[in-house]
Amino acid sequence: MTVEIREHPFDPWQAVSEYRSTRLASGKSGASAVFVGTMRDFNEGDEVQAMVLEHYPGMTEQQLEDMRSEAVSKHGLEDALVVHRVGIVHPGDDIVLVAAFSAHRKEALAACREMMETLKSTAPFWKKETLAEGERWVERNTPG
Amino acid sequence: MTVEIREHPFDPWQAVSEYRSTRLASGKSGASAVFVGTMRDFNEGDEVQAMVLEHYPGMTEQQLEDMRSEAVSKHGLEDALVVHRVGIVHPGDDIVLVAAFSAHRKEALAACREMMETLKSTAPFWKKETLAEGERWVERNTPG
Amino acid sequence: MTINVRFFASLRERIGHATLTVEADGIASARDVWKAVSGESPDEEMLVAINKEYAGLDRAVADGDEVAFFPPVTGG
Amino acid sequence: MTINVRFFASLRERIGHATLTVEADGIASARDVWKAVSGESPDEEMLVAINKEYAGLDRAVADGDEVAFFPPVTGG
Repeated sequence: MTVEIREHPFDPWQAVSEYRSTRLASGKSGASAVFVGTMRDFNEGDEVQAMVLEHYPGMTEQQLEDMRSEAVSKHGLEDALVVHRVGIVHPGDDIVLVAAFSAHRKEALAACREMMETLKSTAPFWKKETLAEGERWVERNTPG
Repeated sequence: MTVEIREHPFDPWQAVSEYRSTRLASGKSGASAVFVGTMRDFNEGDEVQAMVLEHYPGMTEQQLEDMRSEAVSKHGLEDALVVHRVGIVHPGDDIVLVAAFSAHRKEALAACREMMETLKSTAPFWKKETLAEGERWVERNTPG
Repeated sequence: MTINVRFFASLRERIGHATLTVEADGIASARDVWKAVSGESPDEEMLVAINKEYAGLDRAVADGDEVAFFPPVTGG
Repeated sequence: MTINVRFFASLRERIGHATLTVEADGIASARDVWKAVSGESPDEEMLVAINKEYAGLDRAVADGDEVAFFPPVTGG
């Protein structure tokens, strides 16, 4: 499985390390480009205590899988890995991991960035923040 | 220390994970962009058995530190980490780790890519490959 | 004709349901489904998926389709 | 005037030394240093550092400077 939705905290660095050692042929991928998104304790000037991440089971996985396959094929990657948290998250929790593995750095870096932009603009996830004064939906993602 | 030259194999994912948990304030850096370069077992069509990585002690560290400080200041990063192997390396060994930590993904991704380009074009390191038929110097890096 | 309708995030809270079943004739498009469940015109930013794929509001719907409405996505 | 000269990678192998000390008058620039140690004109791609900072071949050198010559870098 190269696309995963996780309902519990995960360690993205361990996930990348394990994926590389168990799924990739040693000595083929010279370049690994990785992005990890982590919950911050502030947003739009307000302190955020927690957040609920909602998704659309079935559609979300399909969107991520399509995005991953397109990146692999467009950039000739060796492989790519996408992991995303759902459920209740707290500041400091990792939310998203996108990793691109390639022979050369140019393709890995471009694919990692493009997957993040696609994920942010099309993958069906929604964030609701818990502030000291109540809850609010995050209305849109900032462009990358 | 946020710039390190290592003479022995290191685990870049553990290094990032430890750096984040021990050196960064939890909940401030929403974005971590990481590039890891790993020795491949082939180059320019030939099988490579091992490689010696030479550097210029003193100058190399200074170049990496200047590069790191400029990236932090230009992109308003929370922090950045650079680790590079020297000495004898083998296929599958990790050679370079560049990590940019920022509030937002745009800055982290741009800084990570720019640091890699700067490192590849200006940091005084040289690679000599061991092939079945003998040794050869790598003459230049491919552009990113 | 039976359409299975799903709502997510702020639209789920606004409608007050995560799922609804619409059984009606005279429904041709996703836009018609939205009018049937909300009594309103869809707002410009609303996203639509039919059978878990993005679709335009004027895409035709068929008996048994799953039609989902949701606000701009905010993952990552 | 004393200049401490260093060579790296393929230039180290070509010169046959990692370090040399040049003691001579009439040396004004890094280019003069290279000519003194190699007897040749520098090739276009050669890189130069004076006191561990990149410098052009025509940069002036002073007594006690460390001048390094090396090929294009190939790290990362």
